[in-house]
Amino acid sequence: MEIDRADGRQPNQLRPLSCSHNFLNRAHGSARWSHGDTTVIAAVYGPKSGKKTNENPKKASVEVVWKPNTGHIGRDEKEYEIVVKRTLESICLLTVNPSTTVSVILQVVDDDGGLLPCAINAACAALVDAGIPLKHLAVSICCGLTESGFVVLDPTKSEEQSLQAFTYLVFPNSFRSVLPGSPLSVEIGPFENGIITSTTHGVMSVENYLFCIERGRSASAALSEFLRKSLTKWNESNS
Amino acid sequence: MVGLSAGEKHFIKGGIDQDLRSDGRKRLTYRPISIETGVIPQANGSARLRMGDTDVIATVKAEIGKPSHLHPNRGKVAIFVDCSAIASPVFEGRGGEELSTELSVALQRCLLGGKSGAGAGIDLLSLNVMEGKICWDLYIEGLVINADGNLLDALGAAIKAALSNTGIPKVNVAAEFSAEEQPEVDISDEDFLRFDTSSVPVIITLTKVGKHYIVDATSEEESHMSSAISVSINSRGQICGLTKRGGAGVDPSVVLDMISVAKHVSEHFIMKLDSEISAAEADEAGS
Amino acid sequence: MDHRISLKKETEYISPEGLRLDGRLPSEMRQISAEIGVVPNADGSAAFEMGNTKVIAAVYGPRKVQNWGQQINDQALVRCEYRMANFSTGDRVRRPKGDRRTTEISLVIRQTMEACIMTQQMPRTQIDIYVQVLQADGGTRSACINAATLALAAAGIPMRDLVTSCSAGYLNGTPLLDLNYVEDSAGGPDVTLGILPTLDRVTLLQADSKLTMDAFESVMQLATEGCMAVAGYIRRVLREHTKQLELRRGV
Amino acid sequence: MGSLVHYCSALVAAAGSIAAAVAALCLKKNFLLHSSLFFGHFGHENFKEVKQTTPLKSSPLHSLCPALLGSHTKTERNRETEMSSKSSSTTTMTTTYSPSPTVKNRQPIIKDVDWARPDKRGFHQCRPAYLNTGTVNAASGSAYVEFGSTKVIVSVFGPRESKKASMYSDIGRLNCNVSYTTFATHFRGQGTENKEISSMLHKALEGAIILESFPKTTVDVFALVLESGGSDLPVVISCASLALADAGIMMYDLVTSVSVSCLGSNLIIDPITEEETYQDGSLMITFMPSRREVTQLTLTGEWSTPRIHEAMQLCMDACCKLGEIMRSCLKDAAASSES
Amino acid sequence: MGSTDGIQADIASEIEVDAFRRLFPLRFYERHLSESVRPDARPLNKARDTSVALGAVSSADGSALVKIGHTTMLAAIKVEVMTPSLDSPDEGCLGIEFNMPPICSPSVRPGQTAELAPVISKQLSDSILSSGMINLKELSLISGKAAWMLYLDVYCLDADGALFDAALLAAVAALSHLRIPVVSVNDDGRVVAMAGEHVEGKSVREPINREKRKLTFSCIPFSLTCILHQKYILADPTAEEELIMETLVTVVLDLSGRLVSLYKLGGNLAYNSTVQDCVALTRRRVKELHQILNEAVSDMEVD
Repeated sequence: MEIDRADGRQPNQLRPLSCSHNFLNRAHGSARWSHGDTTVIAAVYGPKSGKKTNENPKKASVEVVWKPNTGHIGRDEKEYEIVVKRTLESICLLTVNPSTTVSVILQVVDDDGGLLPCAINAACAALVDAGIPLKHLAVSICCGLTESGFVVLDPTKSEEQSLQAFTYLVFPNSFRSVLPGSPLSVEIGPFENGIITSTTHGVMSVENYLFCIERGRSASAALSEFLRKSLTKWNESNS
Repeated sequence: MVGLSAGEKHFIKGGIDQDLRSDGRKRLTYRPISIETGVIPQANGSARLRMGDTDVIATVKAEIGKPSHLHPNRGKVAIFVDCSAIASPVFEGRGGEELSTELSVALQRCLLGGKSGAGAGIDLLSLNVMEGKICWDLYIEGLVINADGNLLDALGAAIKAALSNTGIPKVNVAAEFSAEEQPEVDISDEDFLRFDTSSVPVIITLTKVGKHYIVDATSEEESHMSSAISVSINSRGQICGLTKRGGAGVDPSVVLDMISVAKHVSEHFIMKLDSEISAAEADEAGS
Repeated sequence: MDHRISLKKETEYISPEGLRLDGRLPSEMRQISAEIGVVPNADGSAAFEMGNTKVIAAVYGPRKVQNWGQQINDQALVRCEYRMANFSTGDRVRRPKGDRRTTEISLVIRQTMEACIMTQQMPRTQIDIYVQVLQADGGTRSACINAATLALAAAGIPMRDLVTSCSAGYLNGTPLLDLNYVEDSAGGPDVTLGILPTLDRVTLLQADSKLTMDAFESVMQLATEGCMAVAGYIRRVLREHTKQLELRRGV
Repeated sequence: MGSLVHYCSALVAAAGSIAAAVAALCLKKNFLLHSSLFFGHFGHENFKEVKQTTPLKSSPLHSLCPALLGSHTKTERNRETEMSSKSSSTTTMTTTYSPSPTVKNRQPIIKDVDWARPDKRGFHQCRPAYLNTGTVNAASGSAYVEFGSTKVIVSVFGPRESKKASMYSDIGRLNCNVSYTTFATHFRGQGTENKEISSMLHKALEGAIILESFPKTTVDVFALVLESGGSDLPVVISCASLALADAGIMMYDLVTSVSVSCLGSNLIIDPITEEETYQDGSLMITFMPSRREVTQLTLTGEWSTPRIHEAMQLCMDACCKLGEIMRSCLKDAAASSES
Repeated sequence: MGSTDGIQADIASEIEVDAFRRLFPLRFYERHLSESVRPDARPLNKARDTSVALGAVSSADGSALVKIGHTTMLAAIKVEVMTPSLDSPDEGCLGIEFNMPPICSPSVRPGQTAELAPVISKQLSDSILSSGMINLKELSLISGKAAWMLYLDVYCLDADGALFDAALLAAVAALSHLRIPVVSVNDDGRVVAMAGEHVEGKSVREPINREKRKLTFSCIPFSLTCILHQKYILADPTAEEELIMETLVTVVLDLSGRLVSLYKLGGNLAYNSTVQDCVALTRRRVKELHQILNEAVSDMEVD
């Protein structure tokens, strides 16, 4: 039943997480997040007056700029930008300060698999750091499916190549907000069980996908635990 | 480009109706033309032409190239025009591009003839060095220094002057080479081939103001033209290209009439231009 | 083009007789000539030649600020666009607008001119300086700045002083004044200097590749002399120009 | 007059299909219709043959200036890659070529009097035309026009707010943009805007549109050439004016456009790409039929005045007929929308 | 008389409805949803009628025109020859692009690429390549020397929602219409098309591939996009619906019912049950689409 991983992790064991806040003094909020060797720096500016193009009188808009560690921004990066943008838009309280823009710059430092989840986590932490009003936090994770049908969490790049399929999932973290109109009002299953964002690569059976979600969800608890801890720690250090 | 009050407009219009334009010209007379050849030493041929306040530079650069397999025995010619920002602030940055492309296209249409190369003002066959292998690529660049109307005619004339100023180096092709790869060439620095420009057409732009046509319109006059037609005519009186400018529609018969007028004007213009060019060549040789 | 390359190979830029490739002395400047009012459309314009380097500068303004957002309330907005003609260099290249080099030089010229224009006297206006290079044979920056100065003066824009510029380099252990293309592309040190001659201030100093301090001193000295010489010439040209204007006025 | 016959049949096709294809399927219908109706003239199989025996070297993008081609397309490609890294990494790296037969085996086109056109048309006979309006639902007006294998879609948006800080103008603005699909031409293109054709389109239309009727606003005319089979620009122009009419933009008159090529001693109307490649001269006219006014006129190659006269007559006749067809197409569209 | 009054009354009421729709779009929709019907008279889980026309572009080697409601996609393939990469000497290549030209929607301006375009083209190539629909080995001509490069370009001619579904269908249809031309190698090692008659001067070797052949597909992916709004699931949304209710889920399944991609970007939360419902809907849709495609292909075979 056991499958051995290159770095000797358990199938459902994450790589060591680390997160540091507010180390860019120019940015309104910033965070550096890493899963193992994958590291992303996120900087948040705003809310600032929206540009003509993306200004919206009813809502604030989020713009995401993706900076790859090497080379030019390509089609994949463009896609990442949109994915992150949509994800953040769904956790931000956009109605609080309408017709403004929150811009999030994501600088990839090192990519060793699970880049997108790392970026989303970093962005989320940075938003908190910048004090952008949020409905709730989000934590993101990569679940891989091996040829033999096992689920491995947070695979490295080398693992990703060998996998049959893998999926990036974003879950709401597990503390509740009681805001009118927030998804809470939908009375299907408990709040944490929802997924905010899902992208998949490679073919798998539907059952396996649901299985991935299952594992991802359980892991997300741990992730959000870590996130909350690091946030509170940082708060204390500030006050 | 030029903001004119209703009064000024009316004045100019009235003048044209009475065949006495604001600068004292008749409808079909040109402003004084002055040509200066060889202004850009780096180019194979160059000329600076002033027509009133309109001031343009044309240069010709020749490079060894490979003929297109559609026309293996012909050289290639490309014409680019650049409207420098010094001519007018509106040309700043990308501002000039629209006009530049318009002029480039019009010039290509007027000088390069049909796709098969028939009726080309510039004899492409003379640019052939070795059939299917080597030919000369001519890069003709126009630069607008100061714009005071009638740019197309000025550029056309400047290019004609630049071409007659152009010397294309003699090329000796290495005797032996295989079927596939390009043969060796050496370009001699001393002896040049002069370029025959007798067949290069001139461009006559007739601007329609009211029910009259005027040649060599200044930018004031252009600013309220209803439409204009640029005809390129070679020394044999053949039409080598035509472009209509300005959106307003005109009656077909008017078009034909304008063409015939242009034809009539061209005869004088060609003579004048040739003499100017030869004069310029002379004092370039002199200096 | 190719003969230049062949020269580039050998490093001999000073003949034993102490003459440079184009027969100049190390401290000799190329033939300079200037003409005012070459662009009738412009409020002020000038052509400036240093040897084979030939540029035209045109000044439009002070005029209404075109882009409302850029308006400055306590001083004039100075803008500059530098453009090279496709035929200006030996090899024919269609260079895209606003490539790095172009923007850099535009910036240099703008800052240099802005420093000497009395911008606060013309608040909420805009002054456009357009520089067009017809031929590039080294020292384009200097030529552009000199041309721009003349054009500004011709446009009657109040200035603290005339900016004049000249470049100098250091090859084969001798400081050289006013490098041409071949010497410039030799990769040796190259100092471009811009000064306000009467106020005796330096407004522009650009140097690339390293240079010992004392060598720099001498090069700097040479460049300064060059600038002074240019300044003298520019003044003469301007005086000549104003005389012409007087005559036309029939004063 | 052969062309008339053709046009009528085309008209029938148009009317029939519009009636049938009120709802969703109009585009599909017209393709099926087209291939079934004009199979004899211009079925896809026939075209394939044409395609294989001759290298259609010229799309208007490239034809105008062979020397320009090299540098130009290169810059285009660069811009593409910057904008949105075109074509996945593998494709950008590898250089590909299309396996067209070698140039040797093309028979030179005959120019004497008894020479038949590749598509068996008479010299003064236009290609079968198919017109249809309201093709693009998202646009405020649109048209799809098909001349033989030249297929063009034009959408018109607006009048809408003039974008960015364009200064106040008491008359409306017209903004034209023509682009090709990558597969429009025989050799795979870059699918970028064609500046020249765009500006030509603008100049052809501005004279016909009553710009005073929409001050301070902009009308955008966007054209996409799905397939380029020769005389693209005239087709684009006619299609654009049809789209403008569909959008209810005020015009003095419909703008129709036809071009003739001159091969040797022959004047041939509405040339296909192959013919354009070998033409000695060409004349394109854009014409307002009921006002009998020329809005645009371009001419290349060497012409004598009487010949110009002849060519213009030829074009204008064709333009008038085309005008009638466009009108009836609009009428039918209106009728079908009412019922 | 009375009749005309009636008509006027109708018009009046219509205007009212229109105004309401513009002013309170969300409420307008929710009113409909509560009646479990959509403004265009569709039941919630019903896709718009769909049509596929093959061979729309004669200048391409394979092409298809797809309409889902108003959404129109034109996909065309051009085959070119390339030298395969060293690590995969006997594999061809497939480059997929999705374009939104300015004609397709008022929001797209010339010069700048639409926000969605890169995302969709990425999704497209992911879905088609990862589903293993086409076997790249099939595209090999001479191992290590030459292989086919397929340029698949999808153009959106009319954007009215569910762009990805239409694009995928168009891409798949174009691929199934594609005929690989007959080619041979000439003396200079270049691959040339067999123009039927012999090329004089050059001795043509026998063709590498016998006759114009189709590609064989192991499995074909189809997709369905759904809107999640409160407890409702709306299949195949229009542009208006996408604008008003932004939670979208795109499910891509292949014929054997395996999940090729499940794509959800932000929006409200999706729960297992909802996901499963979407998958179920997609299963139904896949059958429909497959049938439509087959019909189109068989039509093609006929003529």
